[in-house]
Amino acid sequence: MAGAGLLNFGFEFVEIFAFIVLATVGLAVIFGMMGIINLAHGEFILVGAYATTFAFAAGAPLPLAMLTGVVLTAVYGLVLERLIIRHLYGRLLDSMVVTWGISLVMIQLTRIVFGNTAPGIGIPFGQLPIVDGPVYYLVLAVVAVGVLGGLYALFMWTDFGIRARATMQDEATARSMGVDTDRMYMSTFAVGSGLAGLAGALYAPVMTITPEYGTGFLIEAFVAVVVGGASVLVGTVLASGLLGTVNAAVTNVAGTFMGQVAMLIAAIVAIRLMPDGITGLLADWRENRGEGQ
Amino acid sequence: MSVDSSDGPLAAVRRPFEGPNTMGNSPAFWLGLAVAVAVLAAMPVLFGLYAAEVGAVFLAYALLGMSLAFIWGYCGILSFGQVAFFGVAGYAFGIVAINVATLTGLTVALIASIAVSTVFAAALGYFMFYGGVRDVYVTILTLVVALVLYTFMGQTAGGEWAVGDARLGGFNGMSGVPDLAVGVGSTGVEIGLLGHYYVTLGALVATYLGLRALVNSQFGYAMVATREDEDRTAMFGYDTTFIKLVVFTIGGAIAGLGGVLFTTQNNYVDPSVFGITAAALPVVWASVGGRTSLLGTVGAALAIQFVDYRLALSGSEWALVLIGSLLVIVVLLMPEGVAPRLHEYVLEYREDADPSPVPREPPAATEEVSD
Amino acid sequence: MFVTERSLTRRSVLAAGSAGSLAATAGCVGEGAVLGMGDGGTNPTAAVLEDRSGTFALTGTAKYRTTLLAIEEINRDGGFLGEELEVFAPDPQSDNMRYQDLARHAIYQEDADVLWAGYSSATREAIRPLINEHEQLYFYTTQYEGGVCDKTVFPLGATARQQLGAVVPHMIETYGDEIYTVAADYNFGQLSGDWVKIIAEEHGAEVVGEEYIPLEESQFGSTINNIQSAEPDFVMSMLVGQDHSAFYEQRLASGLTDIPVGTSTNMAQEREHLRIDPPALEDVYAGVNYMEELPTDRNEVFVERYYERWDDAEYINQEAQNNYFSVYLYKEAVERAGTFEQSAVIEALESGLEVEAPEGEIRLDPETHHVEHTMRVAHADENHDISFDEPRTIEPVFLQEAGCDLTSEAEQTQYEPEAFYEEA
Amino acid sequence: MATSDPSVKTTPAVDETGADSSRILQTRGLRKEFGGLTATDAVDFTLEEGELRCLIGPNGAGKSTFLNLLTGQLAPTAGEIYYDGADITGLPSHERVGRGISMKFQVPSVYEGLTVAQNLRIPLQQVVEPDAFDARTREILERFDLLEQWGTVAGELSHGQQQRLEIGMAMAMEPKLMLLDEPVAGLSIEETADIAELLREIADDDGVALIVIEHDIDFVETIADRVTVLDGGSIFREGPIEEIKADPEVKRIYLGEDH
Amino acid sequence: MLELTDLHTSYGKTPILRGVDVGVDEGEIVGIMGKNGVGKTTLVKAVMGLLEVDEGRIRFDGADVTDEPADVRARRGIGYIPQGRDVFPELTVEENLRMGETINEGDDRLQYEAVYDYFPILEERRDQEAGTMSGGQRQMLAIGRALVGNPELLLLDEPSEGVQPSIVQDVTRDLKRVNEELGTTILFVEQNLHVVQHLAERCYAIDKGTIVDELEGDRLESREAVTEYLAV
Repeated sequence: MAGAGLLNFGFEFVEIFAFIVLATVGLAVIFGMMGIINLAHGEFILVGAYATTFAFAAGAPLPLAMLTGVVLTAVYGLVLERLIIRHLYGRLLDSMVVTWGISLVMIQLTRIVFGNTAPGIGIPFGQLPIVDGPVYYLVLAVVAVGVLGGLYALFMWTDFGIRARATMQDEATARSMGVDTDRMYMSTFAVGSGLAGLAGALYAPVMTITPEYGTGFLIEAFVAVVVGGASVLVGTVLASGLLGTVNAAVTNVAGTFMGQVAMLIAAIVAIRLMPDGITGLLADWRENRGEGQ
Repeated sequence: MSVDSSDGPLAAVRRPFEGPNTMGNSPAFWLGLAVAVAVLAAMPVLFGLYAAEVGAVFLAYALLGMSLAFIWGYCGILSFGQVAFFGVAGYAFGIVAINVATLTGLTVALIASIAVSTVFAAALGYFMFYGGVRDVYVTILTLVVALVLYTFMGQTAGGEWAVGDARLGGFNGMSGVPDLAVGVGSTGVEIGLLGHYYVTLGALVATYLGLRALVNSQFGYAMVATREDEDRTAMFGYDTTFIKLVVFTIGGAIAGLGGVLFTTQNNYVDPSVFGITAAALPVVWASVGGRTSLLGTVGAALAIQFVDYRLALSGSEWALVLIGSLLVIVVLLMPEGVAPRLHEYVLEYREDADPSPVPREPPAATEEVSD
Repeated sequence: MFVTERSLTRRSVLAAGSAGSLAATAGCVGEGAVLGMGDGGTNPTAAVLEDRSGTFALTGTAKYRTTLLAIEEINRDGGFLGEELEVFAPDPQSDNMRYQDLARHAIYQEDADVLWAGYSSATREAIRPLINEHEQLYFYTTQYEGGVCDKTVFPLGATARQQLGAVVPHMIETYGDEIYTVAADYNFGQLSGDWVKIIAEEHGAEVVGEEYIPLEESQFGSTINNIQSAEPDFVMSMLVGQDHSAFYEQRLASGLTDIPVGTSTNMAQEREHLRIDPPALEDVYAGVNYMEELPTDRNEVFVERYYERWDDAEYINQEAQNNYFSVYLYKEAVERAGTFEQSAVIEALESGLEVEAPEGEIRLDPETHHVEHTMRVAHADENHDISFDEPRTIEPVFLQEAGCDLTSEAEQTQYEPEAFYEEA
Repeated sequence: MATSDPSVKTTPAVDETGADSSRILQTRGLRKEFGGLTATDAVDFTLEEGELRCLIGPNGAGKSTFLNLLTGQLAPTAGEIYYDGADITGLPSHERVGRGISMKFQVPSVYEGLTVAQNLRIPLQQVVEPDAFDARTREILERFDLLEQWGTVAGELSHGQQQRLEIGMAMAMEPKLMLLDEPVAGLSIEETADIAELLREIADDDGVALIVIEHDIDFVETIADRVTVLDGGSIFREGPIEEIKADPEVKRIYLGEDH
Repeated sequence: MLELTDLHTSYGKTPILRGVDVGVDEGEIVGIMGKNGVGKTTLVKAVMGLLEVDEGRIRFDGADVTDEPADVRARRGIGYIPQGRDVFPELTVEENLRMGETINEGDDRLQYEAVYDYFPILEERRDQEAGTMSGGQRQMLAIGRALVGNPELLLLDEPSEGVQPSIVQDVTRDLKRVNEELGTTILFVEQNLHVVQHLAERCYAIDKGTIVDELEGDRLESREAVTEYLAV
């Protein structure tokens, strides 16, 4: 019994962890790299979900449909960046207000154009033995880890990654090193958008798709980004781990509602204890150890 | 600034409410304001009880908006959870008032509910500011607090979630909240529909004047200095953390006042006051109206809610699209908001009109009109 | 979107005029009391506040449309007391604050003679203070937790007692006596959960597990685990809203379809059986007073007329049918009263009216203002095809037991089962 | 006095009480480490009332760190600071300011969004009654030659005007000790001369003690009573400007001569 | 090769450069000396394209580059070494060097390994985060990073700032070597006497935003002549 309970807890943790990671990474890239708080993040996810579900309904195989979702969201993000977002660099709070406006418009336009529901996609892959959850959740977890790994590789190993990080650290110097920083921002935003689209695509089979679909991701994403702090990858992983553990543990003991409340309260406490997020704390700690300058 | 006798005795009355921290320090401005208040006061006379009922709700929103303009525009604290104080005060009033629905009880309820929102704001402010939480983290933290309340109040449907006779009521909300009343024992007044409108209008005007006096006081300068550059201000001997705490607490009290007036108008409060849409509204008003202008934010709150209302009445599904687009456009084109931009135009116009300007000569107070 | 030609005429012109002049003050001048807001007098007006956007648009849109359809039909066939009923039908956007504003507008500015409004209980409760204050005749048509005993309110949807009273006994009889309840974590869900316990007790069955799910939750992993380890004979689902409908897909993916599900909420309202690919809702049993698939002649005529009027419509849910027949109920009452005067109409409604509804014969219970519905259990098979068992008439017994008699005492209460049944 | 032989590296004798009344400021063994790096090391520094001291030294010598330790923006790793007879080592910035220490930053940091008068009001209301604001403002602006700019938004002032405004704001606090970090950086020759005259006045007429960090040796020569040379976080030399200028070691480390 | 004519820039309403004329020939090492705050950094940034120019033209290799953004100028062959410690602190040494590759994607770029030849210390620390190195090492890294792009013109903003005197000498020597071996033209601004006298072949003096003198040969070697324009 204890073994099964532990297994259930493990499965639940995996499920929640994957959800938070996938909901968060896109937002984290955009916030961490560009200092834009994208309150329309949920609606970027929405774009991914709609593109996926309509591509699937039109007969595309699921992986292709999901790819469509990711690509369309990235393109959508690119267009939005050129039209609106690029005027908001360095205006953190304004970026919140404007993207909230964008979110309002997108939800309602989706409703006007597509109606209140979208065709559903069944959950693929069937069920797991022992814990009796969908296999698909494990797939999601694998993808989540894969995304983190991929992002790590992208930002640490490729020229693009080095340039993007350089731009983030010191735009003027990066520019003088021949980096077209405008294009860097543009492509970073597109990457962030694409990741949001990926979350939408991956959860399209699991969650019912409605114009309000995106809001289901928003809170977890926000809380995780803020708790995580400025460092995109480390922050996302640690925050998702922390919040996922709290949520899964409390859910297991006291039900879904208490799990959610506990997670939010954990977030409040975490922000209070670590005003610059987990990675801010890590940086301080490292500096105190004498590694800093 | 200085008492300049040229405006007669009225100048002395105006004096505490004027200063460079507020726009609109001229006789023309005050005349305009008086006319605007008179027009608002005449609404129920002209248009009947309906205007009073709907108008009171808008005015309560305006108070909420003003509370945000005050803390954001004057002290640089963007709270995305201003509705938390608004809603908490509403619930607090309901709990006390439902249990003791006597004149005394209702008076206590009024005081208690504002006290609750004030203490709540003070506690949250202490928790944040003394913990070094700053900037955007304050914004998100306050939003999360509102969302926790939303989630929590939403599941309080069961009978066990009751304080005395007052059921919290879950998503269905708390109904049967009595009207506002003031008095002790059997002497006092119950405030009816029409009365409620005037009480709300009075509260709005009084709060506005109070805040104007405050922001033009010594403390107001300290607030503005803290907004402009917190570290530097500390170097002039100000305890900026404490200043932020006080400002945040006052903001919570005003939002709470708005919440009580809102709840007693509707005789009802539900968790949606804590929801993300409600939470965003004050930010929208302040952004559009101009967060450094109390009156601009009030105007934006009234105008946006009114337009929104008309669009809803028309049955148009484009209402939200319009509101959202408006927000994007205003913030992109007028980052500082509508009222400050208008103010600039007025100043320019005045300079143009006067060919030999002695620009802002000391120490006569600047004459300007706005809002 | 302007809804009908009729509602377009005067009001939209006004709205356009005042929305154009954004200034708050200028806007109001168009239609004041002193300045001759000329709405009183002429035709009688119905206010129809149903969501066409926001969370409840999925059900609200059809509710709005059937109401319009019924009013248009009656207007065409000689009207209400020979007069055309005008319609005031803005979109409340599933927003309770907006409902309050619009209800106020309907009462003051439109002088509404009758009001249809809202899907959720929260909406009903949000506007009830206004309704009470102005003694407004109000039809609330959603199936709901029950217990509202209010002089001017007519909650015509089936109550939890009626819906669960149809499906729970059927499930116990067919599958066994161990029940696991999964319900939305708010008033309706919690009270429905109480009703399941009460009815189970009455039929010698037992609730072995209970879980209440937050409204915005769409991840059911832990719930499904818990159900599986409790091994009930069947699940009772009172899940609500589109986020919750993900339960069925996850049920399929977790192999939970071998445990049948009884429900009072799903299929008949948000057409999960059509929105979700089969066989996710295999062996789901819903206690309903109406579903579009109902194979009666009367219903087929109704469905045909509906799709003729609204060619892009998607589904007629249970509540939409309730709206439809309640318009006819209102017409009967107006004619019996001989006036649109609201207290007289309420009196007429309390005289024991009966109408032919698409679901069948229905009777309004004078004391409780509720309806004796023709209840059925609808079953979805592996292709999501619907079949129905025998209809039975269920009275709104709970309020009768609670002693609600609005004909003799004008109350404004909502009774809850826990005061009357210890099982709750 | 701290030392009689300025050509020798000085470690002023520490008063046992730590509170010699003629010394406005005294530090003992002041050290600040960042991570593994020692920015300021064992600084024993004394300043007499009304003295104008210049602090010079190569980049990275710890001048700014030393100043920040005095204002309380940084907390020392070790050592004490005595001011006006009291130990202020643990006091927060705003309380030190309350006791009469005032600071002018390296980069002019006036409140750019506020007018000149509003800028002045912020320090003024800390020390005088509201009735006196206008009079004091006028007085200060006249003295700093900014009266014309009364209503101008500070962000629109020229560099030199901003520097003057900032010194004016520091003076409005009626300080006993004023710390200035490169007050003439980027100023024209005339502006530099103005500031030099002002600072001398502040020391001589107002009796305010000043510590000025400055690179411009001509400027230092014009204003300083004495000069302290910092190097590698410690006091390297201290004495009258002529002696410092003539010191071959100072030439070596600071003038960048061949070695 | 580089020609600045009547260059004006300002910060807000405050003029910083008030008409600067400077010319640099191919292969030269030219210094611009002046005290703190006379506009040296502004001048370098204007040449690099990191600041907007109010008036005047900048010509490089015969082309008018006044209105081009910095990244385009960088790809034309202007390398820039910002003041003091301006490396990307959270990138490793090697990543910082690889940033240099973005300047010049052609065949004539230096392999970043070649930089290790000039600055062996960088190879030892290749995987260390740049922000954790000493001022002198970071200065070398900044120079090395610019060299990877094999620029025709190297701009240096106070290479001696925040650097130990002995390192200053090393840096001076290395820069001369770069100039000789790679033929890179060098333009630097400086207030350090040692660097000015040992690195520059020709030197402008700047004060209050204008060029006030030009020194060569004997005058450049004379301590008195030079210190007149420096801070000390």
